[in-house]
Amino acid sequence: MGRRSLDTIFAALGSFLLVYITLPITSMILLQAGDLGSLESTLRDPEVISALENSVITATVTALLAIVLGVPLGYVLARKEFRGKDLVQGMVDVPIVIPHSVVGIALLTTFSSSILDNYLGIIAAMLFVSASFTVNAARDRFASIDERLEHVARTLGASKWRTFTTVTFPLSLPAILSGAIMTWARAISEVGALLVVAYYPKTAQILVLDYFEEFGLSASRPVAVLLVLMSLSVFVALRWSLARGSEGR
Amino acid sequence: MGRRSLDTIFAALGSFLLVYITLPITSMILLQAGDLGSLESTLRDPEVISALENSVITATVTALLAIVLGVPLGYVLARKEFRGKDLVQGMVDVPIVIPHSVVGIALLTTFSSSILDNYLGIIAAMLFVSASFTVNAARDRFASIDERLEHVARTLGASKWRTFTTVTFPLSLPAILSGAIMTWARAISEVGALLVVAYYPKTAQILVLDYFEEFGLSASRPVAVLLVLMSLSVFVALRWSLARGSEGR
Amino acid sequence: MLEVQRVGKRWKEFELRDVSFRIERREYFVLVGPSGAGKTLLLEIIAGIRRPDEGRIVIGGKDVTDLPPEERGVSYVPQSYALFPHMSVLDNITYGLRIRGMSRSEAEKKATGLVRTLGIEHLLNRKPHCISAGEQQRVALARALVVEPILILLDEPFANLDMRIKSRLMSEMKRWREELGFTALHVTHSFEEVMVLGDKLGVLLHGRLRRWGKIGDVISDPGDEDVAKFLGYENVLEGMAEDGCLRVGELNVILPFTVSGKVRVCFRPEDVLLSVERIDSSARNQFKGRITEMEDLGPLFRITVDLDNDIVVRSYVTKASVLEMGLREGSKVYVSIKASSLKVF
Amino acid sequence: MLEVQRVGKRWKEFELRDVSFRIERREYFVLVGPSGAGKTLLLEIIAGIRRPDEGRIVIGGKDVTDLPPEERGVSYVPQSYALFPHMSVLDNITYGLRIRGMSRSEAEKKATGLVRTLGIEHLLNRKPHCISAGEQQRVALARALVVEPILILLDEPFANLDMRIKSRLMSEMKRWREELGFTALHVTHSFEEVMVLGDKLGVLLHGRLRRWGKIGDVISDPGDEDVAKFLGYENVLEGMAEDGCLRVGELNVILPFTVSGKVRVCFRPEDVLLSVERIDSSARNQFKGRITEMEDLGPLFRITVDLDNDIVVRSYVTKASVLEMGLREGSKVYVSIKASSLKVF
Repeated sequence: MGRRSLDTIFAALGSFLLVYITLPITSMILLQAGDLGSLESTLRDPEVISALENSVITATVTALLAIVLGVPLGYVLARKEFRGKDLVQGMVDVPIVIPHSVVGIALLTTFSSSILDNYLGIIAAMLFVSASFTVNAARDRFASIDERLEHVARTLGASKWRTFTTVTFPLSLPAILSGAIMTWARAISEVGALLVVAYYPKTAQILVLDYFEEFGLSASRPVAVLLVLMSLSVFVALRWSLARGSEGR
Repeated sequence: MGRRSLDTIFAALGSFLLVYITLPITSMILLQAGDLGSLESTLRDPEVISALENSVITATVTALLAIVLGVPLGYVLARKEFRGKDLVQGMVDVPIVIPHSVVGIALLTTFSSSILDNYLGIIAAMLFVSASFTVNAARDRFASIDERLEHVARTLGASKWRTFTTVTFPLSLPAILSGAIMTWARAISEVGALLVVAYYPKTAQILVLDYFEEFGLSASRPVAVLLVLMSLSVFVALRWSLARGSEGR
Repeated sequence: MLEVQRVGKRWKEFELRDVSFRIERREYFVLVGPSGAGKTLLLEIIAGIRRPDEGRIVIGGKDVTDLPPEERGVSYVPQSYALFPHMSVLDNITYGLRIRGMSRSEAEKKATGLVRTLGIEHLLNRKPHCISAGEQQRVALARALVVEPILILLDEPFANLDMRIKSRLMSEMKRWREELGFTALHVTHSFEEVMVLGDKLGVLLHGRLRRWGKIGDVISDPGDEDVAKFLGYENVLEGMAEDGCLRVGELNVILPFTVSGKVRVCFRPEDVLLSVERIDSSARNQFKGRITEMEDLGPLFRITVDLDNDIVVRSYVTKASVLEMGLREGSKVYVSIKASSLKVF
Repeated sequence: MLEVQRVGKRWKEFELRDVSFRIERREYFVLVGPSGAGKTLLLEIIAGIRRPDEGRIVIGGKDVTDLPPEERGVSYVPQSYALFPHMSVLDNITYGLRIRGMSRSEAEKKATGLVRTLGIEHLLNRKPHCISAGEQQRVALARALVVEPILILLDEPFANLDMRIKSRLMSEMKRWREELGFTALHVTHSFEEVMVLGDKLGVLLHGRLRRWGKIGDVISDPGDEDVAKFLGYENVLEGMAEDGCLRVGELNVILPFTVSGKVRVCFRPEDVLLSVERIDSSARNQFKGRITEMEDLGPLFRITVDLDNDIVVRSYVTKASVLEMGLREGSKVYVSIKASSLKVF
């Protein structure tokens, strides 16, 4: 009869994809673990350190900008009804589908040399491709908050502002931070748009490419491993805090 | 009192982000619309045509692979309880946070020359960064299907397989296709990993970069506009069919 | 037909313990219990959707505990009906036949009679979300019955319907049941459904089947207080109605409405008036009897009166009345029941 | 205190039309209606959360129709209470005081008395999801009352509680209300809450306030059939209870339980027995009266009997009984009510 065959085949197909996703990352890390010397010397390379710094600083600024600009947009999308709301929601998601090199061309076409090869350019490219994570996270959370909490606060004497700052925002903060961390991770993963807009100041994700092209695979690997460990630890911390947060409810 | 100030400020901040996202794309397209001649000659450039073909073919193969491998995984994640399920779900989302150049390094480290500069390499890189869209879309849809539909089918004589093929899969197909289209769009947007794994055969997103570096901004713009129009039309079609689908319920 | 043998199961917040009962061929068994009692879980175990932790399920003499749902010959109609939303009503109904390899035209032919009986011919080309809840219920019933199951499981089939449709569909269900002669296990929390439809009654409280048997037997002897409390209606008479009168043995009970055929009549103990002498009042039903039991409930007495022919009626009477009338076990009394307080099923 | 003047509003599937009523200071107004009647929408309009399409809201003599919620002085307790999940119970209660600029310690001092009255001292440091539904209700009430609102709006405050807690909390609410003397508008679909708590009653059906006024007035004269049907209990007596007896004017009604103080007693028309002669039965309450109205309801008559002192009792009697006893308007009859069928509030 083979009535468990569906489960078995699905588990097999699903496992294939899982292995495909995890194998490259782990094998790269494990390979590097066998060569701690080069990892250590990479960590002493001032070019690498400065590139990592550039990556972290620009991604962090991007995440903060995404909060300042994205949370209000998420609130409007969650709470207000207006004509063209679907269109606006569509526009928020557009950056996900634009080829990264095209993002760079479009930004450069629009803002020209003011963003060419400077920090502003890095942040501009990162914000474009990553802001939607924060907007969508904030929107989903705002939409899930019982509006009656806000109504009660209003009847108890709080203005719209006080209601937002004392009730809505504190309740949404964990979700907004999760979204911002996704924005951070997406920002630090960007390469294609940076190649066009801001090859310099050099970020770590560009440096990986640089080393690969100049010195080959094994030279680029230590930087790649450092970068992936950083991204993964942020990601794991995010998952963990999310899981804890949902337990607390 | 300014009791509408919250709404006003939020609308202003939100609009800023919207403008920031839409302005570069539209201004690039509009600028190109003023120069239809170069767009036309670009469309006759055999290198461009072959690059566009390469992009579309590899992204399509990637989307199909994502369906074959991702749908079973989505089903298992939606329907089964097992130890380490959270971990598996986390692994599915890992590619979103890995810097794209690192993805290329990791893939090349693992599969070495077998994926270097060939179609397989392009698809390998694309699948890695984009499969999670299909997996998550399938999982969410499967999870939202009332299990009692499956129970009824079983009691009416359908095996697990027949239940999946006659009830679960047809009901999920629109959502799975949406996920696959997101996978397609994400695949065609990838640049960083391709630069490492498969600069050749040249895809359109790489060609944009190529033209930019060799001939400058204005030379790369026509290809960028073609690519963005292609991505956007797919994205708009997706949104539209999604909206229609949810009306039908 | 169906034998449930000492079934136990923990699942989520539900727990079944040591559940055993039998349903005979063509019987309509109604299982009542409050929400959370584990009724749906029990149906799912019988259907084969979940495995019991212990106990056996025997259907048509065959132990099916280890068989998957598709090999049990049991149809299942979940609450809210679970019609396949991507199929037309007709494709829903013929699904079970087509899955067995029957051709579409053959399957449609086979469904014709049932579709006509259930009065859903005009819906066949519609999608399930375009028909009303009452119509959905009939379609789900057709889909379940067309495969000629050994047993049909009905989970709260009337819960999604509003009051007016509900009572109409209940009497139609009674008619279909007589016409089609299926064997059913119907779970509900509504006592009304028991009275209208049931042959047998089971009472499931906190995961245990506290009492089961013929409806009259269970109601007149609930076994323990929880069951009695849950059942509420303590007086049930069953007989043949004609011309606004119900014949129960040698008694003639006057009814508030004109009904005919086999009916059941319920009334609450507080609607029963006791008197020492025959009284002349608006209570149309007055019978002689003898007090066989007096139970002290605090401010009230629960008094059991035996009429002729083993018919037993219970009444709540205040302490002061008991003293004043000098009632005690063995006293001869008149029992008056206002026709307007009778509930007829 | 509160005047609602010809308020109309369409919102989603709800619609209010031409709703007008008044609540006086320290009154407890209960608005009943089936679900979907627009009760919550009306509360939201009074609270200032939604603007009416037409009509005015006047609170304490001031037209507040154009004021935002924070400037109305009306507290709102939504269904399920909407406690702030990220604040402790104490912070929930003092929220309204702190938002007005009161220091934390001052606010906590101010809340002390109310917290004690409501019996929630032991919960102050807990989070709302760690306390029971009944406790949540009290915390929500404290949060709403501590700001000394002109009016408190209660949306189905007992809907989330199970039966046993519900009746206890209802009588506590009655006590708090007497102790704290607040003015309340309470919406519900449960008639029991009206009887226990209300001074005035409004009946909202399909978005229209069909009838409002003192409870006894509304029930004894529902105005139209829909309201009467919705109210169900057609007989209400109100008086002072002592030693198991209720004095209503010059009548003495014997009660099934020992209660004392001002109470209301309800009973259904089908529990009222009419007779031409005084009868000797277990019905303890027997009064003389005169039939003033006979209404033909098909198989039954609805008969209105005037006892002494304007007390009116309604009874359902079958046609056959009416003929047999020769009842007509003006007939003198005895009315018997079994004490055990009385519902005391």
